[in-house]
Amino acid sequence: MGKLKLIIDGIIKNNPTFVLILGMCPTLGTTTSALNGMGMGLATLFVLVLSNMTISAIAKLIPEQVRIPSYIVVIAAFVTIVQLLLQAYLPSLYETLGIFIPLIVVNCIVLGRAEAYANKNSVIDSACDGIGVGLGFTIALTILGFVRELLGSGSIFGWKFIQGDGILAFILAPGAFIVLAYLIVLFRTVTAKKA
Amino acid sequence: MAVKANNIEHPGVVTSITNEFITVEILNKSACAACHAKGVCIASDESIKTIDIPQSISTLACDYQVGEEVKVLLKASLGARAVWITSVVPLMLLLATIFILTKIGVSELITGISVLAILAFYFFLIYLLKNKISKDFTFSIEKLSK
Amino acid sequence: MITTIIYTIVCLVVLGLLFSVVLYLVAQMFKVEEDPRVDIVESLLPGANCGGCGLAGCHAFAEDVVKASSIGSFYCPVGGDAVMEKIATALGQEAVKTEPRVAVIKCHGTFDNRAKTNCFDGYASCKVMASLYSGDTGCKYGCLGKGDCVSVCKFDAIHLDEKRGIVEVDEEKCVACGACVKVCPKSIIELRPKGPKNRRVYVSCSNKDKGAIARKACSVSCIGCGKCAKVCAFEAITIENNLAYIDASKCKLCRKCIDECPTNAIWAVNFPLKVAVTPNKVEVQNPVVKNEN
Amino acid sequence: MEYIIIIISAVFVNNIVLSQFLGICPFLGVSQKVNTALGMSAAVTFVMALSTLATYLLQYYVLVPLGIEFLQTVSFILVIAGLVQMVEIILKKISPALYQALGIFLPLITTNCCVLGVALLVVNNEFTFGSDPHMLNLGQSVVYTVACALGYGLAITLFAGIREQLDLNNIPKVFRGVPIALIVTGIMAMAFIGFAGIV
Amino acid sequence: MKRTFSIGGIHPQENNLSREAHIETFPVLDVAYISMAQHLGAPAEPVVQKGDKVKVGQVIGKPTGFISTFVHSSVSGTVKAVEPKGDLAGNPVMHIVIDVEGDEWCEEINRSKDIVREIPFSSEEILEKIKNAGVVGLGGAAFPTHVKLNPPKDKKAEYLIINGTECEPYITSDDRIMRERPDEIVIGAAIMMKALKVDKCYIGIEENKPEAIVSITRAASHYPDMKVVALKKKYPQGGEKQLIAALTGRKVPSLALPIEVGAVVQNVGTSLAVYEAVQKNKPLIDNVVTVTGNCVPQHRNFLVRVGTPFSKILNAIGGAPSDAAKFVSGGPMMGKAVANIEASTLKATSALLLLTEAETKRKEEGNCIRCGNCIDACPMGLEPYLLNKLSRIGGMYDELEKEKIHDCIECGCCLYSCPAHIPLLDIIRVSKAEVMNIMRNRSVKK
Amino acid sequence: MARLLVSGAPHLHVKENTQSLMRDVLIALAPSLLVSIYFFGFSAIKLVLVGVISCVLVEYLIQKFIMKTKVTVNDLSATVTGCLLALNLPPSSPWWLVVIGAIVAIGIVKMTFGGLGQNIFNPALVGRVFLLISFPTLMTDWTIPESWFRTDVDAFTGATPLGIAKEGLAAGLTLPEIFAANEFTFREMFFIKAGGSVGEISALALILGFVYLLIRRVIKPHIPLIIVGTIAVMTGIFNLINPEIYTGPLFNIFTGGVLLGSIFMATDYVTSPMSVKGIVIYSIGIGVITVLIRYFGAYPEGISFAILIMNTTVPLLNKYCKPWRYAKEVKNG
Amino acid sequence: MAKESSFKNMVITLSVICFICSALLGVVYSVTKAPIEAAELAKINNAIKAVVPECNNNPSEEMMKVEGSVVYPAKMDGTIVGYAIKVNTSGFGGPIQIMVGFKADGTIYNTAVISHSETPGLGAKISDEIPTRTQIVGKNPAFSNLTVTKDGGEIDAITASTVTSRAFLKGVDTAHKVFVELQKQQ
Ligand SMILES: Cc1cc2nc3c(=O)[nH]c(=O)nc-3n(C[C@H](O)[C@H](O)[C@H](O)COP(=O)(O)O)c2cc1C
Ligand SMILES: Cc1cc2nc3c(=O)[nH]c(=O)nc-3n(C[C@H](O)[C@H](O)[C@H](O)COP(=O)(O)O)c2cc1C
Ligand SMILES: Cc1cc2nc3c(=O)[nH]c(=O)nc-3n(C[C@H](O)[C@H](O)[C@H](O)COP(=O)(O)O)c2cc1C
Ligand SMILES: Cc1cc2nc3c(=O)[nH]c(=O)nc-3n(C[C@H](O)[C@H](O)[C@H](O)CO)c2cc1C
Ligand code: SF4
Ligand code: SF4
Ligand code: SF4
Ligand code: SF4
Ligand code: FES
Repeated sequence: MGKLKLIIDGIIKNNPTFVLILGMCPTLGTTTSALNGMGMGLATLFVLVLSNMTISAIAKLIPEQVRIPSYIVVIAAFVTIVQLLLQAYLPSLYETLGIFIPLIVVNCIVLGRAEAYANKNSVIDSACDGIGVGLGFTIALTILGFVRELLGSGSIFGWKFIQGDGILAFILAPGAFIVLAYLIVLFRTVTAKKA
Repeated sequence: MAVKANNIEHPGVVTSITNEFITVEILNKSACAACHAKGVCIASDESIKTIDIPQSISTLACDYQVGEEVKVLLKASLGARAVWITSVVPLMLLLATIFILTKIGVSELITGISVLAILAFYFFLIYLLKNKISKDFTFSIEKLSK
Repeated sequence: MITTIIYTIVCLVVLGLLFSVVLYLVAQMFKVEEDPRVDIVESLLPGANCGGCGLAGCHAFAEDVVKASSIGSFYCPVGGDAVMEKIATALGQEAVKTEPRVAVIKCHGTFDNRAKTNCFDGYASCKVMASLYSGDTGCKYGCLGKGDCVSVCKFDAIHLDEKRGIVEVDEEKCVACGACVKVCPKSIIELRPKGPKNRRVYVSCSNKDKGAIARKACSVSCIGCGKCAKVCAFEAITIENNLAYIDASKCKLCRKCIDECPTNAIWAVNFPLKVAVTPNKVEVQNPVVKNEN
Repeated sequence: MEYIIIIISAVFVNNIVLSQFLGICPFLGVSQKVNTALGMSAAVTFVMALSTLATYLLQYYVLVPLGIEFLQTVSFILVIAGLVQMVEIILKKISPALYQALGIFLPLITTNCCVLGVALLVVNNEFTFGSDPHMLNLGQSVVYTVACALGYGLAITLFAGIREQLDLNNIPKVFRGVPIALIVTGIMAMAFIGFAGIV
Repeated sequence: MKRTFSIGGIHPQENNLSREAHIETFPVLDVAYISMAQHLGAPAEPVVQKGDKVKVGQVIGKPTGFISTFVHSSVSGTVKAVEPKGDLAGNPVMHIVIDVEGDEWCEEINRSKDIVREIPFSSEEILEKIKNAGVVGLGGAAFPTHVKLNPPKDKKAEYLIINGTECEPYITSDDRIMRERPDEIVIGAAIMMKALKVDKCYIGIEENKPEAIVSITRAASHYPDMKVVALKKKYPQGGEKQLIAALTGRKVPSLALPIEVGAVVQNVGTSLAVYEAVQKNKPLIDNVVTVTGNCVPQHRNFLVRVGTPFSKILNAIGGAPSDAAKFVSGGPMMGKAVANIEASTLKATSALLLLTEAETKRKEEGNCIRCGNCIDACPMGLEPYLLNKLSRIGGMYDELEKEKIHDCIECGCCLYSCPAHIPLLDIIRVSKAEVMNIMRNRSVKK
Repeated sequence: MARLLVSGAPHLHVKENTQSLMRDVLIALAPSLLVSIYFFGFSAIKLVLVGVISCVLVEYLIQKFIMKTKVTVNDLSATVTGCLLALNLPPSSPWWLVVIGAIVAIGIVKMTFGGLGQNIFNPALVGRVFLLISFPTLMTDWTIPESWFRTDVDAFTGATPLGIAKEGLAAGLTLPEIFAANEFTFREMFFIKAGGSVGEISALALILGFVYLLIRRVIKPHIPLIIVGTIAVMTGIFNLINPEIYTGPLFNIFTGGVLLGSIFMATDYVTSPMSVKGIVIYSIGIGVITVLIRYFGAYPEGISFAILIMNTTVPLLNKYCKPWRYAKEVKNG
Repeated sequence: MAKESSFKNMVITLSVICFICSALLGVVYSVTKAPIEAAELAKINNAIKAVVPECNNNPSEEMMKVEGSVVYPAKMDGTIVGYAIKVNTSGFGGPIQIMVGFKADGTIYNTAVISHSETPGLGAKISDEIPTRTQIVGKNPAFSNLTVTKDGGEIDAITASTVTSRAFLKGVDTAHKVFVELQKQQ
């Protein structure tokens, strides 16, 4: 049960996008469609889980002063692995996500979880935390992508249900900011009511 | 009256008082200090820095106690000048060097290395001027008004 | 392929080496001593950032508590003793007990009790009103009823009764932060010990006028007649400037004074109805009791 | 001329915050006063220029010759992080007074997406000025970086001004903080679209 | 183009209904209530007791500090009580209550109407006489005149400015005295010039008082150093800093007194009081009070003894009209609303204005639409909308100080001109007091 | 006696209120509205009605049901926004376009900031720009709907002069060639011009509105005059340099939304600077950016963007451009 | 918690971590190298296949450079049936890379967009099957005016994206010039 709660906390109470407001660049930059958002989310999830596990395993061995750089190297290595794998097996996704894949390295979520959670907890717990937060991120990106795609191009996961264009502003930069703002407000009101 | 309008203030705590200096510790809030993500984000490490304030008529050691909270004041124009000396001028140097060297056809590697060398030289100059600078950059402290 | 791997390794290890040297130097330069206890203390605090402690918010409080040699002079009114105890344990110190307190309004000049003599037409703020004139009733000392205290209370503990024209404190919600005390231009609010079982006796009036004038202005004013002081066996009541004051530390809650007061200016709250000598009076005076009816 | 094009493009048309989505977290989170925003932009500009210089050299004189471009991400972040730390040590060493003044005046300069992001953009993207697309050379790279940083400075300074004004206003509760900041940024992005096509 | 000050200012409707009403002497009272807080600064201390007999002009209160002055009895009779009574705001202030018996004046007072031109006194003697007569500024602030006429040694006064602008709508008491007693005013000015040892004097009068301009110009023709200047109509031209700017173009710096630019400003009424004090030995015991308002059937200018209850004045015009909702002591822009009509007039009371609810009731406050009217109106170049916003947040004292809230002269132009009807000045006034307090504490500490 | 009213001074106040100011703006817009009704007939009426109703309704619903605050739609500010939004759209816009614009203008740009007076950006303009980037086709479709009053519909080409010039230049023509092919006459542009948004059809009507606003002292003349002046000077210089590709001052002032924008939208109290110094910088900025976008940008028309861009600088202008003050401190005073 | 820092253990730890990570990366890189190259090749090949008539050679192996552009000849049993010509052009948001396939007679067989950075929803439609692209199929640039209608040509632009459409057609034009050059060389 504890593990499940860890995961759910990551999705709701510590939702990186709607609550902690972290990792905004990929959140805004890659969510022109639900699929792109989901792809980015999953890539981050992958890095997050692996780096969380690795870091929780080696945390005890690392001297205080090189803590952060060591984490960075570990994370960067996993990011590069994701990069290579995507390039090899999902080249089109790799191209759409572009620069935001390598930027996972500096995504505050990944380092933040390493700092705040993984280096103090067991490997399994860290993995669950990674899964939870990663899922939270993925879900948020997918929703954001979904809304923007729906309004902006009038399609759902690439399936076009109206003729012609949607409200283009939503897939351009301004739409990203505005939709995210309203999603955060929505999330706040919904969770506030529950609490 | 009202000389304070153009100062930057920063809270600090007096950590030691000697015949010459009052040492104040300031909490250097990182950019993230005000940020919602603070606490999850690495960059938000707060580091503590100390500042030595020379005793003078306006800041008499006897007025202060170790542990007392004070405001550290710096003239706003000095803050801006510090930014000039540490960022804007070296940036200009960097750009100028690159331009000149590329214009006269030096290879990029050498250009890059010379830029670094020139910057090193610049900072060495500053190092030589260190005393003059520290004379200009004086801080003062003031008791909290409350 | 092997060369690539070797290059990779060499390149990264060199970078790593360089970086660790840099970091070593950094470590030598700044001995960062972020006191971890600050975070611990901050996590214990309620996080209301209300400033009730007199500091700039919860973080400032935590910093200062950790830095100080003893927590004796610190008190978080919101968290109360429970939190202070936790902080003390976290810092390995003894907590100092403070008696729980609550805000009381020393005025009961409702519309019924005190007639309006004029009508304030400016910005609805006690501060503004008090800066212009003494008030819109004959009483120069009473509640102005514009609710500055209401808007300053972070805990929604104080409310303006629109129908009666004065403010009332919800003692369940009040954490005795004292914000309202500071803001009231008429100095009507006092933080008083909650008292055993929340029972307390106090004078709900601030009028310093002579008896006749005070009485004319408000039917429940303290007229400074001194009867209560005389009847009090514990010397808890003093009269100054035509106004009685009950010292909570001396008051034994016998409530003799209540019967004695000719204007019903003394209040006793949270006493069981039956025991009260003049039940009607207590009932009328006590908003909490009234709610139960 | 190409420098002017690079600058206008990076500052106005493809502003890194408003249209490239880089460095959003500090942009939103650091609710600064206007004059610190200005100081911070200057400092960030220098750091970014230095970082690009270093990563450019790393890319073209180490990674490419050795055929290990895939190490970009790891090596760039290491170099950038190291550089930033080094600037600080040097400052501290050469003039404690300057260092202290900066410490009071500016918040710590942090590395974030935009430093790494721009370093990566510079070496990975092709740019077109008039004729065929090509990679930026050293001079252009640095100018591009500086322009990006200026764009960041412009956006964050305007934004800091707006924030200061919003602090005086009565924003509905649920919108306070990040949501209103996002909406402001969104509308700023909309306004900046007007520059589209200028270069 | 007539002269005026350059920044800010407004043009409220004039409504000088009482300008043709001659000054009438108000009937003798039966009871006078004389306040001890008649002037700016420390209140006077009573020197009579219950039961004492007093004459008109006898000292009944003595100064208690540097900025303070004497209070004289305005009636003759027996002291009935020395006790706190509500002032017009309802706040308790020490009063001397006198049961009036006859109208017996102190002997040294010269009650003849003759005009005495020679000034045989030295500067010091003049100041002494002014102080003993309890003269205060009648321009509104009631600042003890002898203090103002005695600038600090390191500041040199260059010229005297006589303030005959009377820029507020409705009030006509200064207009009337300028028309009816120009010679006395001019001699008063000459006395003050002598006291200040200056040889230049400007008399500023707004162009809507042509008769006053004519009569004062005629009276001043005896004195070559006096110059009467007609000014364009604009509120608040009567404010010291504005008047100095209009007349001399000099700008009194922030936080400084007029003497900083060499000016001393005195009201025409003050000038008259100085004349009477110095030439006639008459203390300041009466002054002209305009009683007017659109709802008032008769508009009057009364010469009223200090200590007359407002209710008595109302009786004299046949009682307050039923639609009068607000009684204002002073003009509509700066005057104080009377909360207690049993309060009595002070030395500097210049008018009793009756306004109907329709005229004066504040309209419902809306959101600030940033129209900038308040900024355009502010004669001190402040941004009232910003001061309002900063004040409402609370605790922004540093910012308020940076925005120069302490420069506000409380002229009310901002509140007057705001289309959103935001109670700007209500809020600014309170914050200003707080900021000034903080500044004062700070300078004391230094 | 009735209870005494008491308050701080002053005891008198101006008669104007927010509503009367807004009403004046509406009156000032009336001439343009009438001209466009004459020119476009029912569609002009329809657009304005839909704009006004939807803006007012959005504001009402948000205040009543979401924010649960006092409903202040009768201050008419939403009506002005709705009216200006509609006047800024092409006459052939479908009604739902206006509704979307209204939701953006009032819902996003005005109410989230706390309602009247608190917004940073001009609501009607953000509404328009949002539509412009969202529906580029519809928003640049200048076909003229049928009118009751005119029968010579075909005589008007629809496309805006600015658009024609821009397209022509893009296709490699020179200005003289374009002007020769399309008869733009000054007279036509001044009285009733071919093509353009609903409200910008007649310069004369807009100027009438301007004069009315000046007489009623609703706005100060600075902003419109400086904007138009800046545009005139800048385009004058460019036109002198190369008349083949840079259009001249008259053409630039009387085409597109310069007049509508500078008289009615750049002057919006809420989103323009407070001090005269600020206003000068703001207006020059708008002029310069407008010309830059028109000459070099992707859009033929730049004033909407220019105003929005300068809106972002307003807080800074307010901060650094203070009114003149008696501010000099006295030493040790 | 973490260990105390000393110069030695700092350097060692970081080096070891770098060593392990780089080794890991090296391995992953060697494993993915082939698939990545294959993916890139497949992309080109798919594009070529889409734009030239059926052939039985492997055009990407016979790639050549003409006038700075890359040309892939398509041969059926050794005779040239067409060319796939890769050209760069500059669109609204940056460079656009397209592949234009010509039949041997110079008519356009098909086109493909390899990469672009146009605005989603506007110029980005260029990579879909849209009139701007379908209209030119089967036409010979030598005989048709392949410019957008606004510029007097016969091709409909993508709505509200004339810039992109122009860029695309300019690319086609460039490719045709290369094609003409090729013809001359033979
Ligand atoms: C806003 C404002 C308006 C004033 N209007 C007048 C006026 O109309 N007439 C006048 O004599 N004094 C007016 N005063 C007072 C003058 O500033 C100044 O105090 C007075 O003229 C000094 O003379 P006194 O000391 O003799 O009163 C006004 C003050 C302020 C702040
Ligand atoms: C604390 C204080 C000290 C003053 N000292 C002097 C002074 O030394 N000399 C002087 O000419 N006026 C002095 N003034 C008077 C003011 O300049 C001014 O005339 C007075 O406040 C009335 O101005 P008003 O009627 O414009 O409001 C002083 C005022 C105050 C409040
Ligand atoms: C944010 C933005 C993105 C745009 N993206 C493109 C684009 O990718 N391709 C394009 O041809 N036009 C694009 N445009 C539109 C052109 O600027 C403009 O429509 C062009 O000048 C041609 O107009 P037309 O196609 O309606 O004739 C964009 C405009 C904006 C504001
Ligand atoms: C002179 C004047 C111009 C205005 N211009 C606009 C405008 O361009 N756009 C708009 O939405 N509202 C305008 N308004 C109405 C109002 O100020 C606007 O709705 C506020 O921005 C909403 O907070 C104007 C009002 C006035 C008095
Ligand atoms: S208690 Fe004080 S602050 Fe509260 S409403 Fe009454 S007067 Fe105002
Ligand atoms: S009622 Fe007063 S003391 Fe109690 S919580 Fe509220 S503000 Fe604090
Ligand atoms: S009352 Fe103060 S802020 Fe308002 S206009 Fe007058 S001087 Fe300016
Ligand atoms: S006059 Fe009123 S509405 Fe206009 S800016 Fe000033 S406070 Fe705001
Ligand atoms: S700054 Fe880019 S993700 Fe946080």
